[in-house]
Amino acid sequence: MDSHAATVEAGLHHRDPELHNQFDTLEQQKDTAHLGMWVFLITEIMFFGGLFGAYLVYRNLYYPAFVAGSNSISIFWGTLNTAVLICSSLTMAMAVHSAAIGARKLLVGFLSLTLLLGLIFLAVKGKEYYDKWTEHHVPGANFHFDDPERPGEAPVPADVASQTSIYFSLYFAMTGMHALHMIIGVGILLALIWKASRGSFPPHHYTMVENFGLYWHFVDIIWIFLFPLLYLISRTPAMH
Amino acid sequence: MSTATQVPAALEMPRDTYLNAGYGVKSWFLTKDHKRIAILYLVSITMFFLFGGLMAVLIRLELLTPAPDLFQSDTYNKLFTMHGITMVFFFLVPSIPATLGNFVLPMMIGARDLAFPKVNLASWYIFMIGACFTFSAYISGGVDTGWTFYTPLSTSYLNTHVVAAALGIMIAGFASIFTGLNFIVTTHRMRAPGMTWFRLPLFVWSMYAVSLVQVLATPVLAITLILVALERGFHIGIFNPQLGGDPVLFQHMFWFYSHPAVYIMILPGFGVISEVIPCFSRKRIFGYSAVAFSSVAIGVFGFLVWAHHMFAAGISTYSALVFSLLSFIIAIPSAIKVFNWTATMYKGSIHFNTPMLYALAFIGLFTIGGLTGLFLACLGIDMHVTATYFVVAHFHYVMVGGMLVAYLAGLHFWWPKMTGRMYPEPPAQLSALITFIGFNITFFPQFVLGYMGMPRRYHTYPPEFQVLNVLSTAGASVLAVGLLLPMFYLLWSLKYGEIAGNNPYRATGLEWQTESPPPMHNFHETPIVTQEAYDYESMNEEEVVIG
Amino acid sequence: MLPQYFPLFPESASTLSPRVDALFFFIFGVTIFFTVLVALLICVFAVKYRKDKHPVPVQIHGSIPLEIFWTLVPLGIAMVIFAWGAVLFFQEKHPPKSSMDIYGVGKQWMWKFQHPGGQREINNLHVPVGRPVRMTLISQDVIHDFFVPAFRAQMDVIPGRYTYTWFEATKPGVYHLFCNQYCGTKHSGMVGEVTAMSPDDYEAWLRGAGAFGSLATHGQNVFASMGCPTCHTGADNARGPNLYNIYGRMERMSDNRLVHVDESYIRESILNPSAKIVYGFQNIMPTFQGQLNEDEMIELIEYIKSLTYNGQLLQLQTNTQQEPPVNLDKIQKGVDVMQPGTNTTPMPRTSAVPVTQEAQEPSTAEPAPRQVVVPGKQKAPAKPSTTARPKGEQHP
Amino acid sequence: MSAAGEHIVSPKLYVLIWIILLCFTGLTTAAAFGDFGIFNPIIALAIAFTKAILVVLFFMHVKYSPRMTALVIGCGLFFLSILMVLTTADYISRGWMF
Ligand code: HEA
Ligand code: HEA
Ligand code: HEC
Ligand code: CUA
Ligand SMILES: [Cu+2]
Repeated sequence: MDSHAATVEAGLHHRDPELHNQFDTLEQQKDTAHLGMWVFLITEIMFFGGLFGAYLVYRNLYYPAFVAGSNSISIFWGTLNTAVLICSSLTMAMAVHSAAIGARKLLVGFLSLTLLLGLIFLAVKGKEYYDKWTEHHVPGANFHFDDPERPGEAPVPADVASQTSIYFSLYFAMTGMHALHMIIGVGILLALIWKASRGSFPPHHYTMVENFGLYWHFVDIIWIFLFPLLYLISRTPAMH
Repeated sequence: MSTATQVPAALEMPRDTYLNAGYGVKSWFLTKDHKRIAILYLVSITMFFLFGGLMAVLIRLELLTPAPDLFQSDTYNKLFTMHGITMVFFFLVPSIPATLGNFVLPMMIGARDLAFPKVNLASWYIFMIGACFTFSAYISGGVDTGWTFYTPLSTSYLNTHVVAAALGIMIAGFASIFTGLNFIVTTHRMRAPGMTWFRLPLFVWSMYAVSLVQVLATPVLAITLILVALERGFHIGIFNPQLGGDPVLFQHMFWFYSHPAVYIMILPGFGVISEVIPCFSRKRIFGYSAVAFSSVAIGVFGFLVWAHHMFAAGISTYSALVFSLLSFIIAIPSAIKVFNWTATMYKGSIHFNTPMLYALAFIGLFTIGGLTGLFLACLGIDMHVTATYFVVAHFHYVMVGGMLVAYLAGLHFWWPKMTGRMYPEPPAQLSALITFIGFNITFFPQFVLGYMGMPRRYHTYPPEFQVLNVLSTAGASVLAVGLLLPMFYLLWSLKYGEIAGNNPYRATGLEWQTESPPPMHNFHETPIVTQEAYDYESMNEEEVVIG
Repeated sequence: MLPQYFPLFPESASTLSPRVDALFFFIFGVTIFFTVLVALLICVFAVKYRKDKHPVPVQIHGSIPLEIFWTLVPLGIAMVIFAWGAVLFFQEKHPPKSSMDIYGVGKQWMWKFQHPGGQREINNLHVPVGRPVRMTLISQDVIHDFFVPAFRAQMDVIPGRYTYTWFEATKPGVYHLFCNQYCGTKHSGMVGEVTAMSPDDYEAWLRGAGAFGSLATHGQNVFASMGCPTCHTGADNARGPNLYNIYGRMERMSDNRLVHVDESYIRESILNPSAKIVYGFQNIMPTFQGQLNEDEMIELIEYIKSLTYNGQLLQLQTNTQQEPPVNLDKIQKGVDVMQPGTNTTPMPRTSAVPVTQEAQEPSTAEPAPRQVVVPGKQKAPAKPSTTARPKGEQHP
Repeated sequence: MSAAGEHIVSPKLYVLIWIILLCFTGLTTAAAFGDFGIFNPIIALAIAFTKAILVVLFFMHVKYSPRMTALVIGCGLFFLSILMVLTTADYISRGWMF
């Protein structure tokens, strides 16, 4: 626990310019930043947890509506976006790796790739939202849900059709909150790329890149759950 | 390092303190010093408290008579809503953590600052931005949802500024999250050499438990309020029964935060009391680890009982049973604490300084407040008293009689550390007494009213309830005196108070070993801890100078 | 001061009141005991060990036996309170079988009550003494709460879903009725009175209250006008299940769940028919969402409840029926409902599609034969039906 | 306790994990087209959890981080499960009657 005790003196005397005042050693500083980031991520878990909880409740209450709703969204784009995010996670991990080995050009490159993939994700999401908008599947005044996606099937009963509004509310709330996190991520990425290109992340001081990596992977993980929950698991009317 | 400095005959103010490290506006508003941020918080929440108190006074005045004479009912509804929101989210939740905690926690563990000073400053700004949102809703006409924002009333039936108020609370919630995050990481990573977990002062333990709750519960409130805002804005159906939503789900999500939040509102108080009682009994705390673990137990179990606010709300009978059982279990750690504090006084050498008076008041009032929680947790009784003044009395006993009193205890206790000057003892003792008496006159009658069936949030009431209401209002005016007095003598002491010296109470704890007010980075050299907390034995060997 | 001007304890006027009060006094005792104990200890210590008297404190670390003692004793007491409270709660939750039903609808900011005989009241509720009354409550807008302190009875009133509470008044008198869930501007004005009367007075009151046909007869009208009989003919080969005797039994659903048929279930079946499909039937029933108000829903439910072979449920009914007017608008609506658009799939003539052994015995052990009965027509002996059924609505 | 991230993971491992993740994505999408009744959500969620664990362990370096990190995550999941379990318990048991 107090591994830094021994190095207190050393730390106090020749302080690294990167070492903040309240810390004794760079190692302590780095450890602290990591812990802080992880604690922040669990607050994010709880934040999305509220939505997941609502999802769980309503899926059990209105399973048929969830079937109808999730059949109306496109698995293709969903899968594509999942793949895009997974790729961006790889590039992010590689970016952290490049920072660790001190390869500045690679770092900038991988960060930019991550940014690009993030933007692709958002663009696809935008397209999906646009489709929903034209289909009047956005909850609110213009909402109406009539025919199922797949032709040749029985139409959705009127009560189920009106309950799909709950499914779509959750769909938009969940993917919207996720997209918001992506947008914030993209903003931070821009800043990181700029800083990285100026060489602000030497090998012993890239905690910021690392922590951002954690954030980005976390957002990826959220999507890894949103994808099956919203797109995949409610397609078959059989299960309840 | 282990001995406090000798007390010289004539004390002098230390030369380099955090207070004179800079004077400009910038030096305050851009400070990263946890002590200055604590002061920023202190000033802001005092303002909010006065505002909330003003609302309370207006509520009590209206309730003097059964008839609606001062306000229209919608005004009255706005009053208690603004009272509740302000007091809970803008006063009591940040009260001890963000002011006293911010100020002393790093010092207690021997750190130069919190782990993330910038985040700390940001959290104050976030808090103030949240306050701006919520207060903008107040100014532009008020909100009348009740502090609980129950749907579908809040989402579909009111035309006040619910969204602004809710978003403000959500934003302020993030301030609370960041404070908690900072404390957790600081406690884990920044302890001075030799400061093991079981040498931590109990205040740190309870702040740690609070921080866990803040970090884990507040995000759920945030998303819930976002959903409320979305539902208002876009008419989506998550909580709206007309669109298939379930309004009771809102209550689940709200209380998932707000029950743990009541422990956010009491645990810091427990921490303060655990510091004050040993100090003024000149004695180590009785059962250190029992008190420490019970804090953590309250923090954790606090997450398991939220639906006891919903017994009459149409939840399933069986889950009501489970939540009731768990609510009784959560009462036990509090009981452990009460008994340990009491036992600490046994064979002590008791000094009646103001913090101690407040602490004693705390024990008594909290015991009553907590035990009346048992009535509410008891299914059979709650079905009668829920949402009556019995509940109002219960939570004022724990929140005002408990936490507010503990906050005052802590404020007086650390006042010399924060300002370098003593508060004047006689008026302070007097105001503690007035507060205690006024408090009981205000809120005890409300238990009786509640059992008789007087509903809360009622603007008018049947005439047979009047006598007790008059009593309550009378008590509130006494209480107001007791609570306003400190504002005057504390401000007075800033200039004229006696110079305190490093450790006026000869208390243990690292915060007392540095100067008062402390220097910029708390300690001139990193302290090394060699003893357990509350080692009053060695403290007492020094000369007795305490007042 | 005279107690009547300065009461300190609520009136006790129901069978539950003394039980609630007993538990209350028990916890009160516990509270007094611990408060006095703690206060006394503090005072004694404060006096005995004050600094002048006891300048040298004795350092004590703690005591494990004591810790265990004061953990287990409160725990034990708490468990007693819990258990007692839980038992009481079950009594509060489970109305006796013999209860009579009264319906309450809350809306901003008034209460509407309906007696089975069709008597309606606003902000007033008349109940007989000595007879358990089960309140079936629902809100038209926000959450309200039905609270009669003298009866120690309270329950939230939620939009979209029935909640229940019950009481048995023991003393004639007039008692407060409060809305005890904050419901907007005039929350504190949403108050009323509950008048408990002797059974005879109550009968007299019922007769004088000018009912306009019982709830069930109104319900029968609604039933007809909404077009329900087109499917619920009661015939074996009808598209919808026979509704006779369904109330109170366990019904098997198509996913083999057993569901208890109560007011909530019937309501759900009408508004949200896809949620639970009766075993052996298809999901063809249209939703009546937005076409029925809460009052009509209650009437429908009372009607379906009255569809029993022995007619027990109708005993309460008073004899004040007149010919209820046939609502032509409703008939029109009922026809609309049946129009294509909602249901375009060809409907099978017989509903029992999978003719398995089980399909023949869809419900549980109950011997409720699904006879060829048109509800409310041929075989409803106990239901004094003078209602004119709109002929056009008959299933061909 | 050593600082997280000291351990340098080889890019090869990253690529391997990436390939596994993509395969799982394909698998879960494919599985969605089959009708396995109750198993549809189970399969999909099992795959999602596996993917998430892979990301956490390797991309987020938890495999190489101090135990504290795992503890923090465990803590978050624990409280999340409280929210989920106790809330759904209410909805599930509402219909019960004894
Ligand atoms: C600081 C805040 C705080 C604290 C600490 C508590 C503590 C407790 N509260 Fe309270 N409560 C509120 C704030 C708080 N509450 C608020 C704000 C509301 C209303 C919200 C609203 O609707 O607006 C509320 C409402 C509320 C309700 C819902 C009432 C209703 O609306 O119907 C319930 C029900 O169970 C309850 C129970 C409890 C219990 C069991 C405790 C326990 O933790 C208490 C434990 C303490 C003791 C038991 C005393 C010490 C013990 C002894 C001296 C030993 C003897 C002990 C035994 C024999 C067990 N509270
Ligand atoms: C921290 C929490 C806190 C605190 C400290 C208080 C303090 C007080 N409260 Fe509050 N109260 C709540 C939290 C709190 N309350 C909550 C959460 C509710 C529920 C709201 C809801 O239903 O939604 C509530 C509701 C509530 C009600 C019920 C309203 C109703 O249901 O209709 C009442 C009634 O008596 C009341 C009274 C008081 C009184 C007399 C005080 C006193 O202790 C206040 C004493 C303080 C002062 C007297 C300050 C003195 C200041 C001045 C006199 C003004 C001077 C002004 C300037 C100089 C600018 N409160
Ligand atoms: C188009 C035909 C149709 C119409 C019109 C119709 N129903 Fe139904 N009803 C059904 C079918 C089919 C079922 C069984 C499947 C199901 O549960 O949805 C059913 C089930 C029910 C049930 C549950 C019965 C049980 O045994 O559990 C009730 C109650 C009910 N209907 C009431 C009504 C009422 C009241 C109306 C008119 C307001 C109505 N129905 C109109 C076809 C119809
Ligand atoms: Cu209706 Cu309060
Ligand atoms: Cu609570």
